[in-house]
Amino acid sequence: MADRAEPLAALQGRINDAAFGGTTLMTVPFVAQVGLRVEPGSAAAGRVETALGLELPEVNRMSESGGRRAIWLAPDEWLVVAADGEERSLVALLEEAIAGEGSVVDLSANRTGLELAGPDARTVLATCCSLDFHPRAFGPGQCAQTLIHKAGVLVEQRGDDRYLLLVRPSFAAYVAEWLLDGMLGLKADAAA
Amino acid sequence: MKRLDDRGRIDHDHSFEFTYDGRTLTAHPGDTLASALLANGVDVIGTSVLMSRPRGVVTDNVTDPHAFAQVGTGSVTEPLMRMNEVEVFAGFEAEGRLHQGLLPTERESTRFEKRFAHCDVLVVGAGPAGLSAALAAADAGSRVILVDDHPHLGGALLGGEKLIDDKPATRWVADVEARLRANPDVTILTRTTAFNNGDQGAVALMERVTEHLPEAKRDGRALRRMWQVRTHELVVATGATERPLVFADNDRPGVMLAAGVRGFLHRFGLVPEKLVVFTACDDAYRTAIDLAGAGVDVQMVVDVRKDPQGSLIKRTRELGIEIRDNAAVIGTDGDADGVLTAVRVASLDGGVPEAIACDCLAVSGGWDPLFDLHLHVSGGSRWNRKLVGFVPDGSLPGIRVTGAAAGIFGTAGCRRDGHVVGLVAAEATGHGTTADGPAAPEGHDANEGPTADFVDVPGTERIHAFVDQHRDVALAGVDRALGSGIHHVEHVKRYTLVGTGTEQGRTAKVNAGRLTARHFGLDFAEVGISNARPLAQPMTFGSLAGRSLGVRFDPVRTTSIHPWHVAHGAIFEDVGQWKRPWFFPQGNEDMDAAVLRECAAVREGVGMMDASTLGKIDVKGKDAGEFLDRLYTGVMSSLKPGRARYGVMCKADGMVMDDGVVLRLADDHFMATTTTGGAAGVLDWMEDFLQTEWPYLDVWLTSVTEQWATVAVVGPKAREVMAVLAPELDVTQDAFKFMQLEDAVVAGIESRVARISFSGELAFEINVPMTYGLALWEAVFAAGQPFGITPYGTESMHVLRAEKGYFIVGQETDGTVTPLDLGLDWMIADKEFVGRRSLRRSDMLRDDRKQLVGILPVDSKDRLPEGAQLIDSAEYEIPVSMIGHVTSSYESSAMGRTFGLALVRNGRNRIGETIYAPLADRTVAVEIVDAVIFDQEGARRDG
Amino acid sequence: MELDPNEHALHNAPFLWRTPEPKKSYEAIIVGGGLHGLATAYYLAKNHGMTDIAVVERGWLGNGNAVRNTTIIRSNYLWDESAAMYEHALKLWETLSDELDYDVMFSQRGVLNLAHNLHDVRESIRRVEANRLNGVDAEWLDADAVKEFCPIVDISPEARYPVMGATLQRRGGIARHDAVVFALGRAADALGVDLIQGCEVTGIDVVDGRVTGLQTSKGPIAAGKVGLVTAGRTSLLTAMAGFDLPIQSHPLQALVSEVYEQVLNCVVMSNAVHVYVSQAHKGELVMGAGIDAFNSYAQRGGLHVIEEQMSAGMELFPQFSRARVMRTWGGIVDVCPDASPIVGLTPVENLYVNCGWGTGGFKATPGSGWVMAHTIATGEPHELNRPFSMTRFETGELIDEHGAAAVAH
Amino acid sequence: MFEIRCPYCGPRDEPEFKYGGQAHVAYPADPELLSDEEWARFLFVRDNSRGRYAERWNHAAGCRRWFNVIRDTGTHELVGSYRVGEQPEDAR
Ligand SMILES: Cc1cc2nc3c(=O)[nH]c(=O)nc-3n(C[C@H](O)[C@H](O)[C@H](O)COP(=O)(O)OP(=O)(O)OC[C@H]3O[C@@H](n4cnc5c(N)ncnc54)[C@H](O)[C@@H]3O)c2cc1C
Ligand SMILES: NC(=O)c1ccc[n+]([C@@H]2O[C@H](COP(=O)([O-])OP(=O)(O)OC[C@H]3O[C@@H](n4cnc5c(N)ncnc54)[C@H](O)[C@@H]3O)[C@@H](O)[C@H]2O)c1
Ligand SMILES: Cc1cc2nc3c(=O)[nH]c(=O)nc-3n(C[C@H](O)[C@H](O)[C@H](O)COP(=O)(O)O)c2cc1C
Ligand SMILES: [Zn+2]
Repeated sequence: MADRAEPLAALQGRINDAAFGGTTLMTVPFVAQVGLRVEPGSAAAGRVETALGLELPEVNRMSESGGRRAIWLAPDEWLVVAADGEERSLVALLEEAIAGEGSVVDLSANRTGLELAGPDARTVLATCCSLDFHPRAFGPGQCAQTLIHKAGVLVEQRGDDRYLLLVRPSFAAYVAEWLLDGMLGLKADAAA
Repeated sequence: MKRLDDRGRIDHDHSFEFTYDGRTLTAHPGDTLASALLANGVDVIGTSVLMSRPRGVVTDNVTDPHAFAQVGTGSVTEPLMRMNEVEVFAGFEAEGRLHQGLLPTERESTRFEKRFAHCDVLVVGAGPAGLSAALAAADAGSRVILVDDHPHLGGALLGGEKLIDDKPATRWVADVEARLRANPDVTILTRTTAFNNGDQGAVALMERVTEHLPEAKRDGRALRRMWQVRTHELVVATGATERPLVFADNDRPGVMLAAGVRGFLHRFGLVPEKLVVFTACDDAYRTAIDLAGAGVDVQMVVDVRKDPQGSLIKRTRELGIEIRDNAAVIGTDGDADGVLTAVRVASLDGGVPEAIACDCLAVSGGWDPLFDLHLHVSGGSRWNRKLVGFVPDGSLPGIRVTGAAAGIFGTAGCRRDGHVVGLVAAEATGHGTTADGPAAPEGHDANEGPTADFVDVPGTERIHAFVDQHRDVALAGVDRALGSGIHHVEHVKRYTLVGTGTEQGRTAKVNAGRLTARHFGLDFAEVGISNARPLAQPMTFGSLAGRSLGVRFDPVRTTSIHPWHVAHGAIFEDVGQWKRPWFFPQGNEDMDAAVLRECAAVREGVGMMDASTLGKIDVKGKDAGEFLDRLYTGVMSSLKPGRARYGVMCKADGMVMDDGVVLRLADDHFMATTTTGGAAGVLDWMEDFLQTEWPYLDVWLTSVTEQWATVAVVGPKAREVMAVLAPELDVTQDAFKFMQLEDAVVAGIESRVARISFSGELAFEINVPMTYGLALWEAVFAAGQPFGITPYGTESMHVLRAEKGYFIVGQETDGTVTPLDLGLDWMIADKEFVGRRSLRRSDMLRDDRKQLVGILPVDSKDRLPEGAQLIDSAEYEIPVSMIGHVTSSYESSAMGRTFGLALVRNGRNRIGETIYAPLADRTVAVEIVDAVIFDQEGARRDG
Repeated sequence: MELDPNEHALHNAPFLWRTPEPKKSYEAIIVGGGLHGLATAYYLAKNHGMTDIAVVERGWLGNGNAVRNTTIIRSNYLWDESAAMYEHALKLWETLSDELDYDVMFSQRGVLNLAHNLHDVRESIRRVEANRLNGVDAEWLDADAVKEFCPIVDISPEARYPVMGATLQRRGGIARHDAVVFALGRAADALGVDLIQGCEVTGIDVVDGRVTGLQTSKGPIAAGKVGLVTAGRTSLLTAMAGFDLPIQSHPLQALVSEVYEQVLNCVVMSNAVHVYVSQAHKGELVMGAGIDAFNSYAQRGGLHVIEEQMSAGMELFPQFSRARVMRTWGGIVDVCPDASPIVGLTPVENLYVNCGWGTGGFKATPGSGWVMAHTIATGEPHELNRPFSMTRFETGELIDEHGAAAVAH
Repeated sequence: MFEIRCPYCGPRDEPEFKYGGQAHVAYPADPELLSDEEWARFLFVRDNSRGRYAERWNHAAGCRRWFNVIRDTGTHELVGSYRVGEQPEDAR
């Protein structure tokens, strides 16, 4: 197939240059993303879990196994993420598992990823996101759909000080602008 | 004032120069603008707002009614900065402007930041009460944020010589600070003002990050940072503020508040030569004592009370300071500049006034607890007669007021109460255990006597005895208001403007209220004071806007094809947050020329357009068809898989809400498209009905707007282009009909192709995952070259659809237009749908409703402005009855003339008639025609 | 120019109003001592000779939205019914200070409504054209003309939502909220109207479908006719009379800055960026925020609404960066589904209602009082308020002012 | 700025939510049976009382669920939230 466009290509240079004091921002390579809607606790949900080899996580959590992970979006909604190129097989697998009791939609192009990592990652987020990322309130394996100023994002904590933000492509530049600006301010603070 | 080398918290060893009113002055690190001016003998800092009277610094904090300056120059000049808050540095520039500041004339690039923060306990104020509360809560395990607006912690303890545990209070402060700083779950913010308290613990703070530093040392850091704190518990420990007394010429430079005078000594090492103290309470005696201790010649304490008692008074006597009780300062004298040279003191029982020379008069009328943050969320207050001050009344969930802010005026009481409040707050957040004893009651220290309920000196001359010194309101102004029949303090405020100045009458409002009560013989507790409102301190627009400016103000949404549009010179149109290509000018073309060319290309050859912004909703489930039937006016459940149908939906009131094409992908699977602007609203609308009205329907909705990019290939030669792009796909009319869908590989990309037309021409809409949008676009453009393919924008799209009489939501509709008005009777199926009932209301059945029609200006070159109104006759007089308006108006390349769409009363029955558009400069005759003007038979859509 | 509050002390203070206790009964009682209530009472006395009347006010005169609004006055509404009503009011404003012998500081400095996208432009021209044909002064300015008229507006094309033009009503402007309260109250009092403050209506007596009097915090008061002019609290009152209105009460916030030398010579409103701002006579910038979405009687809203306002303001007026928000507050606005008021008869005989002015009733003050007085005095709506009846919600004959001028202040 | 508890995601700041007016007002089962007056009541008349009020919110930036909140319209106290289908007594 033809080449795919990176939604943040135009900002890539600035994203690369934003790093300071071990805190970095990166664009994330393409991944397969599939939207799953199924009644939690139903037989269909059970079949999905078997097919994926992982438990569908509870509220605000992510579960992961064999290179695939399911991210909780809503009481009957998850985003299933897998390696790039797997979207077709994943859709087929899930379609079969739900057997008409729910919905499976390929959303691989519907969101793009940004990863923010490092000692000041939390503070960068605090410049534009109202969630509490203090370790007492949010930790690895946790996720949330929330706002970066006026844009919706799905935030997932991938490890200590490591956050993945999945964003609709048309909002990606906007979200990046906020993160870059937060980093700019903190970089100046760090230098002082 | 004079500087003592061994006093104050400034750095005596270093000094620097700064500029005030064009004069070069010196200051020490640690000086505020106010202290620096006093040290330089700048007694007159400016003139007052109405009477142009000379005014000087009154106190050492932000309640000062005069101490304002215009700071900085050019685009970074800031009006009305608090002289007691502003810290000076080398190169600092300011101008004395006590009112009516100047706004900069250009845009600035200063950085103002914001940050979100969360905690269990937020403590505002770091005096003895706040420090105690913060320590107790932190020790109990709570996440604590402690803020104070000063550079240093300690609050009132910095401005006095108190002892705590037999050591100087500042030692205790340092000790508590060290313990707090050692706790990783404690954040201490100094130079930070809590300025707004909202619901559920949303407290806003403003930190002055680099404001106290010279420009060269700011290094790209923010000047200020607003903190948006969400706290479980808020502890308000903001202390109390002193209020003045009212007497003739009480506004003279040199007349100050007593605690301010004391503060200037302890914080900045500043003292006058000769001091007189004038008070209604014990606390001011501390000023006499402390200044005497610093070697100042304290002439006298004038006390309005009869025979005051207590340890402070005793100590004052012991120091040999004369105390004149039952007496008052009845006037002041000044030099040529108006600066204080003497006060006139008289007994309250009458007698001959005595002049006493002095260069400073320290006044205290008592203390007002400061608890704005409690008032911001509609907290109550009550007058405490004993304290002669307002105290918070009632408690609000999650808010606790402590220390002087709660009317606890003794230091020991403040510490005790703060400690208990800190423990209780921690416990409320699930940390620690119940407090270990009772909190302290409101009131003075046991060794202090009661404050006198005293406002103005009896018999005072009215014109120059000021109640509100900032707004220049004297007793005479209040008299006048009260003489007019009004008696509510809010009316007094609004009549006199008392308390409406930039410091919001901190030193004036209580006195104004008491004068009002006394005038009418009312109980002050009933009369009260005028309403307090946020902000607790004024904050700049820029710092409240933070970084939400320009590109960060509102998202700019673009499709994946956008870079190509930019590279090819597109001019863009804002549609909601989206930027869409409006037209693609070639060479020196203006919009009209470009649009004529683009339209001609589509009608005669082939055009291409980026339609990716249309909303797309994936609708899945056994009941998907039934669900859509309930929302669209038409039937969707009868659609066959692989086919598409146009649909319109109404709001419950029957007015057109949105439209789009619905594709049936499988028995239980649809995709509904929406308008660009309507996408989010339609999904919300669908979810609302699905979740709350029909949760039993088996339907699942997913937004796929951004999953798919859409390129429309439009025009008689579209088939030929498609044949090149998708050799595998049979695009012949028989194989691929209008409103049919096919999965196909187009330009090597797996696509969903639909034959949908918004122009009346043969058209293919190719949908590919958004990431492939640009690749597809480029491939279409390349494949179309032999056929002269022409990219076109939204303007041409609008012309083409208008020629066909297709309406645009938001252009032909405005929330008052039903599907019937648009002539969509054929789309109203015989079944229930949301809004249907509304179409039966009497006003909807009137036959003179405005209906969508086409219009042709009789002069085929005359293009009407969109929005032009329509009337019945060529001759008219204003006001004239309007029968409709032009919703769309263009020049058509296909028809070689201008045309338009309009909503016209009873329009469909008037086809063929001539009506008029009365413009300011001409009246244009137009013929009413069918809305479908071009290709009425629909011959073109199959190519 | 501002009034020197002290200067007048040298003269005799002009008398504003008496403080009467309520009589046992009145021919008519107006509930609500806001501007519309005071204007109603004034015109009842002046135009209809009714002087056995009272205004009962739960707090102090003006304590509702009267003193909380951003004081924008204009009449350039889209629909004929609205334009007629507001233009009638604007004409009355033009002579009000003289008529009441009290300066209400009405300043016809011009009102700009900015357009930021093609949709705005189209709707603006539609409104300008409709206004002109209704005899309401209106002009369309392109971006350069906007800049000329109001030099501090940023019209640069780089702005997130560039200014594409604006409508201008030169006769529009501002007045001093508090002064209007004083002026109307004084005039009504002088004509014999009892202005009774601190008198909250707690019940409405209805006998056989007809109103006979009021229960109040100062005791029962009999009344031949009653007009409810209580803005955001109207639903609470109609509930006492046994019927509902299609009204929701929302917080609407506004703010003032500190006082600056004049920089803004007109009123600027923007729908897309959501700003409306003017500089009051004294020099403070007066700015309205967006409506808080929920309903509330708390007279306050969220700070985030103000923050958004500041960003929006800075987009249009970059030089306001160092202006300071001094005070914010909220009013309770009574919003109708079609953003137009309800003025007229009710299901209860002799009980009349005037409400639903929402975010934009200050400008209507004299016109609203005029037609309400007519309605109360004659028992029939005035020609101007006939379309603004409660029944329009049943027939569907709404006067939907959302579309064209959604910032309705 | 409210902090609203989404019954699914937990407490979040107000800008994540969309307001939906009075709760427990169902779309009429058979609108055609209603008189113009009854239909107008459904379309336009909602409770506008002072005090505890059951209202709808949608967690627009989060799980997109509609739910109900009991809020005091006089004090802004948020008493609790509960899911569609539950009754106010379920508010937590
Ligand atoms: C922030 C804000 C900005 C605005 N900006 C503008 C603008 O720029 N231009 C514009 O034209 N309009 C504006 N408005 C709208 C305008 O303020 C109102 O539409 C108008 O003031 C309402 O009319 P009123 O004076 O009768 O209401 P109010 O002044 O609210 O009067 C109602 C009175 O009824 C009293 N009352 C209520 N219940 C009882 C009871 N039970 N017993 C006795 N008395 C009772 C109240 O205390 C109150 O005094 C704005 C409103 C707000 C809140
Ligand atoms: N004897 C008297 O008459 C009398 C009267 C009042 C106070 N006092 C003395 O004053 C002290 C009061 O102690 P306390 O702890 O209650 O108060 P405090 O005055 O010591 O401390 C309050 C602190 O809060 C700061 N502050 C106020 N508003 C703020 C805001 N919005 N944001 C950030 N910071 C803010 C103040 O600048 C100050 O630093 C005691 O020592 C008491 O004895 C005595
Ligand atoms: C046009 C206008 C100008 C105002 N100017 C000032 C002002 O200069 N100073 C001030 O403190 N308040 C000013 N206010 C706000 C009032 O003090 C007050 O906040 C408002 O009338 C609402 O009343 P409340 O705050 O008591 O609820 C102004 C209000 C309006 C409507
Ligand atoms: Zn949620």
